[in-house]
Amino acid sequence: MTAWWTLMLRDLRLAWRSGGAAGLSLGFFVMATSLYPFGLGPDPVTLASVAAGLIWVTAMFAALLSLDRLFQADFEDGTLTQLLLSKLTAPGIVFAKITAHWLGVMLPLIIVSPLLALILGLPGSAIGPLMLSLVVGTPALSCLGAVVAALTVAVRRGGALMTILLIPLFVPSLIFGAASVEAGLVGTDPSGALLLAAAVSLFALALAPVAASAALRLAAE
Amino acid sequence: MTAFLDSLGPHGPYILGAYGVVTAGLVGLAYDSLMRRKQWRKRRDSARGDARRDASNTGEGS
Amino acid sequence: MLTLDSVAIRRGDKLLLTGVSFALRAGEAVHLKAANGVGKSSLLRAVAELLPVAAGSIAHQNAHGPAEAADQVALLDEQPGLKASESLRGNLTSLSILLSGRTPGAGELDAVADRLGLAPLFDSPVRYFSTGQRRRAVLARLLLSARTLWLLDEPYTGLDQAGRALLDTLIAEHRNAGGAVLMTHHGDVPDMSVIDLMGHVPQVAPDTGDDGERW
Amino acid sequence: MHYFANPTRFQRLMDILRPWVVGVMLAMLAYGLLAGTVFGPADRLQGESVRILYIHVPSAWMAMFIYVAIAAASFVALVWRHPLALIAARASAPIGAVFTLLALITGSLWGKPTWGTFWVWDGRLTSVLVLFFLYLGYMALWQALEDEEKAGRATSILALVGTVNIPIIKFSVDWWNTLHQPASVVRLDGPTIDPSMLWPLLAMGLAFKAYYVWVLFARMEALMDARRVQAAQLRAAQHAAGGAL
Repeated sequence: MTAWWTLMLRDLRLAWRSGGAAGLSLGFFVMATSLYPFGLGPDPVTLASVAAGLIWVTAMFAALLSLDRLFQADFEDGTLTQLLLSKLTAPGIVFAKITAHWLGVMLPLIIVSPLLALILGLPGSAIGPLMLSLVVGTPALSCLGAVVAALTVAVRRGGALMTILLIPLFVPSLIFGAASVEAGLVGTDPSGALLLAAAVSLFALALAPVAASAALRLAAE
Repeated sequence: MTAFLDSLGPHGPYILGAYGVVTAGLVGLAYDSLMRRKQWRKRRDSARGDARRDASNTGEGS
Repeated sequence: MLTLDSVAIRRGDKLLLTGVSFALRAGEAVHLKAANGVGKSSLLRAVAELLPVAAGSIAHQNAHGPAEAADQVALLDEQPGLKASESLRGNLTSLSILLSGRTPGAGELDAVADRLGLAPLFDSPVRYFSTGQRRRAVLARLLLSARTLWLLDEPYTGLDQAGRALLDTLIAEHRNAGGAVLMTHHGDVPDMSVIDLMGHVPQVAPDTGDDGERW
Repeated sequence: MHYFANPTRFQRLMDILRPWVVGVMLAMLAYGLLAGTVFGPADRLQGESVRILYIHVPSAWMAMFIYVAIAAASFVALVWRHPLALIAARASAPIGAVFTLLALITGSLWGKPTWGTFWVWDGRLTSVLVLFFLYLGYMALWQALEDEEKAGRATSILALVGTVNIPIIKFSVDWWNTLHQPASVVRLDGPTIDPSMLWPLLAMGLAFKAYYVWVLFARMEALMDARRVQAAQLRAAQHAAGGAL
């Protein structure tokens, strides 16, 4: 098994073990989404009109919860140093971390999202577009999150700081992701927004290994 | 003065408000920057002064 | 294996060491003797190419010519580099794949565990290890990393008498097998050429005049 | 470029330039305010409130200009490890943030008479809002990292990542704006600007740039002296400890 798969699967395992972020994010995602009706009222019509946007915003915050420990755990116990001396290049390490984060944290959110769509009164027809928009849009969250996580790895309570740094960068994914679901609802063609969301994710995928590995090398000095 | 206000038309207060905010913002920022520079210049000179005194003491002492 | 040419180390604005030069060939070992806080750990990280040098150069060579630190360096510092929630077997398997590039056989793992007296703990999470056991686990990683240049930063800390003797024999075996060792220790170490880093600490004059290039 | 890396030499340069910078600022400000704000023509559609244009548009220009300046300085700092470029970037951020805030406030004060509400999710205003968050993030990262030298490089990487994402954010916000576009909204900078308004506007733009350079010099000198105090204290501590332990 190559070094890359070893690191990725190990991180995936750790994400779901105690202290890992996956369960935490999933719990937050479900609870926060089911909180909205208490604020907005139970009327399905009003809820359905904002459901896609709410689910997307909550998915972003769920991602944020799991990102600040992405590199910090390895930084604190010295594993990061060993990784930088391993057969993997720094971008390789970053890419493994991003993949483990997406599979470990984001995918479970996507799998649960139909349940939350129903809670928020989203019609059944919109569930497919919602999941598709999340599949296409959330990789950008993991990639940009990895960059900022690497930048704030040496900051003790980096979580709050990360939110400030990441929200502006998350705006495009949110706009295109939520819009593609809206389009599905209104009956217009969602492919435009979907492709744009995918483009943002691909761009983030290209940017993240370069920027994050520079930040990692800096942190490990 | 009121003639001037009338000449600005119904939206006069917004115009004055905008200029007031910008003036306050830019003057405030300039003031903060100049004070910051003066304060640090003073602290640098005093820090450099202490260093010279240390150097001269140890010079005689050793 | 390794050549340092008038290397200087800087941490932030502070110049820690200057003019450090030595060479290290297969089978040799160098002991960098210095008190704490002088910058010996930083020097090791510079040799491992994790920290850029402020001046001078560090060159790695292997049998085929110039090489990268990541090809031949194994670094042992104060951090264990082990995942607390994983078992020692899981940790060592992953690390040996990551560091040596090949999957260790079960027999090989057990042999290393026996050698270091960790066999009974092999399948329990590293979280429950005592300091001494944790340091021995780090030695196990060192053995499995199959790296030729060992960089050991205060390796004796946390080891009991038996552990220290074990480390000495491991070092001797590593050198006989053609490996090299660069070690930092504030005390004395048997049969290693010593470099006293205290001679390389720049004397600092108080700042009196115009700061020219410096601040 | 390395000629000016020496702090004292750069300080002499600043002292030479400063009177010119302040002179340009005052001259441009005087012309812009008189020719534009006070005696300039009113706009056919918006009437008098268009006078806010002379401070809103230059502020928005400066908000963008300074962020790009920070990115350029960060790039120089990262590639050539140029300490002064880093200090220029760090000193510029608060100025950029102030300009962004002023652009937002004047934008909303301009929006009130035109659309009757203080805040309108117009594409450009929204982009400036997101830019404001980027400034806050940049400054927050400077505060969060204790190690001065690492903070410099981390913030430089963030500034570059931020800059690379600005076009995407701008495009997505405009795309989003056209998606939710209410009926014909009067664009903030009005129809094509006729020359009688353009020259004062450009003058104000130049005045704001000169202002930026002037305040930047002051904040840079403060940061440079702060570094010198820190270095002097460090040396004094080392010297008191007899060079080393």
